[in-house]
Amino acid sequence: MLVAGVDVGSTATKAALLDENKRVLALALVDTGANVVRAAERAFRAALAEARVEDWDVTYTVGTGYGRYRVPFGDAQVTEIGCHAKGASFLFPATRTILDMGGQDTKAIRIGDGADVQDFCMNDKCAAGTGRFLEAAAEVLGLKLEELGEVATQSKKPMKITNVCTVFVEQEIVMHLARGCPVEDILAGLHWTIAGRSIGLLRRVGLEPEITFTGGVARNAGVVRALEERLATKLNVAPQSQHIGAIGAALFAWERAAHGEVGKRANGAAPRPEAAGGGN
Amino acid sequence: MGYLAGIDVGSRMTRSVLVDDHGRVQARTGRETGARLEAAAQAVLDELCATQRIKPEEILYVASTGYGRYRVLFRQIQITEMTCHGVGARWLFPGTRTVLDIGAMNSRALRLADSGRVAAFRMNDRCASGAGRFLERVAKALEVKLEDVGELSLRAQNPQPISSICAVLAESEVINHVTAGASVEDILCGAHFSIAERLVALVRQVGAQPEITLTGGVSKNAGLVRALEERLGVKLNVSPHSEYAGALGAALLARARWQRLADAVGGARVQSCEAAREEPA
Amino acid sequence: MENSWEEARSWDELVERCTPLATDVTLPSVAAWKAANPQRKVVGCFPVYTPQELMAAAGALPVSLFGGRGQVEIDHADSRIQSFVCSIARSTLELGLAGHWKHVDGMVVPSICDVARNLSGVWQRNFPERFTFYLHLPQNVSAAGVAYYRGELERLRQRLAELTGALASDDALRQSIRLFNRNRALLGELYQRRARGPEQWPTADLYVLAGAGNVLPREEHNRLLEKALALGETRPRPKRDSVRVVVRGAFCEQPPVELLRVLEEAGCAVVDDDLQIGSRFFLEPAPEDGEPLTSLAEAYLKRTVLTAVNTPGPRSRNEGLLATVAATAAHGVIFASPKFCEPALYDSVLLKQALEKRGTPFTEFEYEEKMTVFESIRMQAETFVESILFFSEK
Amino acid sequence: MGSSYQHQGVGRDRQKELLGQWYGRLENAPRDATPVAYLFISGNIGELLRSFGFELLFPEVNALQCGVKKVAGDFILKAEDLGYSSDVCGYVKNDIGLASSGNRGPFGALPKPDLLVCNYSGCNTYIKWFEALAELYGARVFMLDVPYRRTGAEQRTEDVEYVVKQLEQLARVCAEITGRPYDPDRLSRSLEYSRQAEDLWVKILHAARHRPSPLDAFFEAVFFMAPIYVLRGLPECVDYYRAAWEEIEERRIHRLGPVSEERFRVVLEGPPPWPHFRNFWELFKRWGVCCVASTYSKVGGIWDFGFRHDPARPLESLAEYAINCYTNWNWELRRQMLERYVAEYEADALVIHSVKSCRSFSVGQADVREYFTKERGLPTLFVESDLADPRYFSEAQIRNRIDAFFEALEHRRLTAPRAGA
Repeated sequence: MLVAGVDVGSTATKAALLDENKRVLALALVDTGANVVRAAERAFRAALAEARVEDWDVTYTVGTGYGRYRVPFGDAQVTEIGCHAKGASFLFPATRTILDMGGQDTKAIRIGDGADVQDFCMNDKCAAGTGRFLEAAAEVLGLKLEELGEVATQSKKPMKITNVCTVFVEQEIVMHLARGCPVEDILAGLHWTIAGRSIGLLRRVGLEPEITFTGGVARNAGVVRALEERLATKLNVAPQSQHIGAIGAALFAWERAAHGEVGKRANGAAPRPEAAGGGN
Repeated sequence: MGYLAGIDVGSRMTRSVLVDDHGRVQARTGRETGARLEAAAQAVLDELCATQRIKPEEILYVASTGYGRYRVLFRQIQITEMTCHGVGARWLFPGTRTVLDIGAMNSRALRLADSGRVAAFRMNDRCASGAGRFLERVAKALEVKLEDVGELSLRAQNPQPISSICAVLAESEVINHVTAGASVEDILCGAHFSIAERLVALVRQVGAQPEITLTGGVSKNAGLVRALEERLGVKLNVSPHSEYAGALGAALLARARWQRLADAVGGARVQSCEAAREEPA
Repeated sequence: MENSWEEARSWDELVERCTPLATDVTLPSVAAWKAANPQRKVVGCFPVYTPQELMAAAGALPVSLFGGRGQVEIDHADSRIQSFVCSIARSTLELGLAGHWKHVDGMVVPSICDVARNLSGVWQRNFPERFTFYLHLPQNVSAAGVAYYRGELERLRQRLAELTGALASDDALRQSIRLFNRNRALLGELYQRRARGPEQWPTADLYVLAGAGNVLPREEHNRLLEKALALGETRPRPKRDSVRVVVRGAFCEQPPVELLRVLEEAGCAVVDDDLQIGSRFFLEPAPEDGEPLTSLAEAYLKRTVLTAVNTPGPRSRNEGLLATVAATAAHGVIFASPKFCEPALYDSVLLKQALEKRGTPFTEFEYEEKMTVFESIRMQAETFVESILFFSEK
Repeated sequence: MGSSYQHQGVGRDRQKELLGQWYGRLENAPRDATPVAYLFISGNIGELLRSFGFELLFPEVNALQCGVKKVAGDFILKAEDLGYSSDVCGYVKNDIGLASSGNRGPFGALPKPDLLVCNYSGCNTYIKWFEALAELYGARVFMLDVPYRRTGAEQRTEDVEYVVKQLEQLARVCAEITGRPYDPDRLSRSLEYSRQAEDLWVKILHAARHRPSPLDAFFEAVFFMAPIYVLRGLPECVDYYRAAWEEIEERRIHRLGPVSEERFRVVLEGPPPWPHFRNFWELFKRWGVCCVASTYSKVGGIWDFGFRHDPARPLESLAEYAINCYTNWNWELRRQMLERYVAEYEADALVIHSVKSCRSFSVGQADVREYFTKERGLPTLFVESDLADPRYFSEAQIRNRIDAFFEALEHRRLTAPRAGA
């Protein structure tokens, strides 16, 4: 039995494929781009290809992510919050608090032992201090997103960046550059500012350890360091941090499948050579 | 004959205008600002001199403007964009009472008194500022060229509304529209109207009176002009030189200052005023 | 440490030595005072109109708390104060929650605005063991209002007695009123001299010298101001071309001192302002004899400097501003409102209309105590100066 | 709900009728030479003004109507053109925009004020609001200063006396303007009507204690509450609540409720997002959520803890009422109120709707949230938008939060027994 989770994020769409023992068989990531339906399908297909399986082998698929209302993908939908809780506590069972920083949403989630969501908070109606904020910075500085963290670690004295507005921070950066301020110091300042924004959210749900950091931004060493410094504690960061939502979705799918539910792809929607033997 | 120069060091482009001592425009040049503002300023000045085959010392007086105005090391005085755009717009369209300067990052509205004095002004200092950047992002999201967005938007059948105040979140609205199968033209049209919406608010807040003149880099975008004219219900002045309005205004003000200096009257006053403006720490 | 200003030889040195007093939000000088007077209490006063005469008379040290002045890393308060609320509310709570104000024994919060009013309850919840007093400033200018405010002051006097262990006597209160009147007179003198010669008395410097009074005992601050008045005349200043402006809106949350420097660099000579109004909010000295609480109540309701947060009664804010502009021969008015400060933002609309009618130039911008980039404000200030300097419409 | 019920829909229809008639009286006030007083809903002293023959106009109610009728956005922009910041109260901007574009709204034309009574319980913004209107109309302002209600169970007599003194001043001003003397008997008669209406209103609110609750104490109550705030003291107001009570009784008997299946009972803190009222309600209905108590329905005054207007103590009881509206209570008193609601109405969760416009509501809500989640272990949902400004409502985000919240509640219900075993 195989199960899948697809997480349609604002910038990237992720898919995860698990087997009956909850082992991760494949992970896939594609740019969401303009067409959410296509992105979800492509990510799903990419995961199938990597695991060398067909979609009818997948018993159940759960969709999540901001795109889920516009394109209900898969057999059921669960909110990102539920999926991140699920995924994070699967990878780090001691997780009590989750910080998820994605393209334009930052979430803080508190969970119980059952990965049950006890409390959560999100940034308000603006992209302030989200992944998009870093993208904008990267653009202005002419760097690649994944380079930011590395560069920032070379900073001697971080610049104070007050702007959290993604549009204005560009002006602030341009101004600091014009003043001949080193790029690494500007970046270090940015990371510090972003960390501050998310700490506000984390405090709202209560900073119960362990804290697991998920989402695209979790791959940015600079932000991780800034957060650990300001929180004076280590954070769990998984190599597949960006896929945790998708993995969580797949785990929900696994539960449904375990309860004997069968998704539309599996029960004969597609041609199935050994349909007779199909014992799900 | 004497020359006077205006140098406008903007976030994207650095432009210069050379006028003679009768205030006639003799030359103009422009280039990407890049990272080194001083160099860009020097370069446009040299280009000016080259076009007229004159030496820099033959330029009697230089006024700098734009966000890099303090980085123009050879300036005699620096003057803000707003003052310069006001004067520049007046020169391009003498009937100008209101100026809307749409830059890549900032937009500003000015109301001019009869003398050309800036009587009221407002900068877009809120969410969804940066009309230029916003269009760049939208163009990127729609995978079309920035130069084309204006024209494309004119072909819209049923414009798609964009409600978000945050330029960044507006981007994801754009993406949603694409998902919903809306045409690129309709989305672009919506994007232009959403910018126009905010620019109009800016213009209204200074108590706009006709004629209204557009200046700045984005003023050439036909789609935006159309959207603005529809929202404001008046025709707008747009000149092929409008992105030079800042440098032009600076050059004209340079001339005025130089003449004041020339007349003993007020000379001392002018001197002290310039002394008063040190490079900020 | 707390007397280091005494050794200042020059104006600049005095300003330099006062800067930490005026700007260090962790209040080291107050900690030093507390160490020297372990048995006495420190009472924090939220802006704007707190009757500090009462605390002084009760033997406590009144300290004007003007938020974080951009120096505190907001770590706890973001989770308590929504993003659309002013910075001073946020940073004030932060300083408390982060434990920077352990040496502040109590807090008095006057009813200046909706945020402050609710903040009093929030403060009480987060610091239940500490003295917190919500002070209702009457908005009804009448005998009833005076009587009620006198009652409020009496209640404050009683509560303070619980804190300090001694009830402030009428004589102590009269003494205290005299002391504060002196302080207001000295500040008034400093302001008048600046109005006469703004380049001789830079606003950024006045801001620091007046600011030292937020944390110093009044006796000491009075001596400091006397010294400032003496030193200020002597310092030579370059004559420079500038426009005379009145600054309004900055009475509660305070701008970074850099902002004032930017204004002056841009060519604005500030001739009047409502910065740190806390220390000088009576137009005339409060009557020094007679029943002290009544005299304070009368003074507050009838003779205060009007800001956006107190009711003018029969007086008019518009007339008041126009009169100030005339009296100081100002070329224009700058409305500097703290971001999200509703009272200031409402008020400026009506004041601007009044100035428009008079043909007095004005400009406006918003600031935040935590701002570090002043480019856009510099540009607005320069444009404003240019609009007056370059185009004489006569 | 089918024709088999005789009282259903009465509360809504009759409310529309009454408000329509009231706006009609306002439109004709100039023709009928009826003096008009503007005042605010919170802790209003309408009975006193009506006893002098004033017709009452509540700028907040106009703002609310514009919000619901989706015209607020344009009025707000108009006010921002006049120089009002995008960060100040949307109600104020709506009203200024309305007043400076002919004072004609979806409810018809509005008369100019003969008197502005700034009864500003719990809101300094009211003062700035009426200062602006005074400038606009050149009308006289009476500042009714209502002290904030502080911690301490007992009502402070000096506060009441202070307000009573001011009411006497106000009575003199009214007599001056209308030429009518102050008539205590007339006032007492109308306060008797107030008392009767209040008894019925409280019965309606308390009906939400039943399972399933026969009414939504937020989404429906905000309509049912209108008459008690704007027409209190008039006989038709009493008739209205009698009719509304019958509707609720009928629902209780037939176990009818606002949602087909009541799955979650919540207490709601904060005002509604008027421009998106329906969508907002739908987002909760989808999860079978019923609001069993709310603070916004007490924004004008609080009766469910026993207060009633008292014909025998006219000015005193008006003063006590003025002091005790929700936003004039400090943090601790608000917390106690919510605590009681959660217990008495057996709520599963607390929902806080934080609006940018109203700092009187908003400041302190985060501490409320913190208290209930951390100290009482009560699940609390926090959503932000605005009560008047349509620009601050992002449906996708709010929907996401609401779904995630009730998804989690449901998940916990499923796992709860297992945890117990």
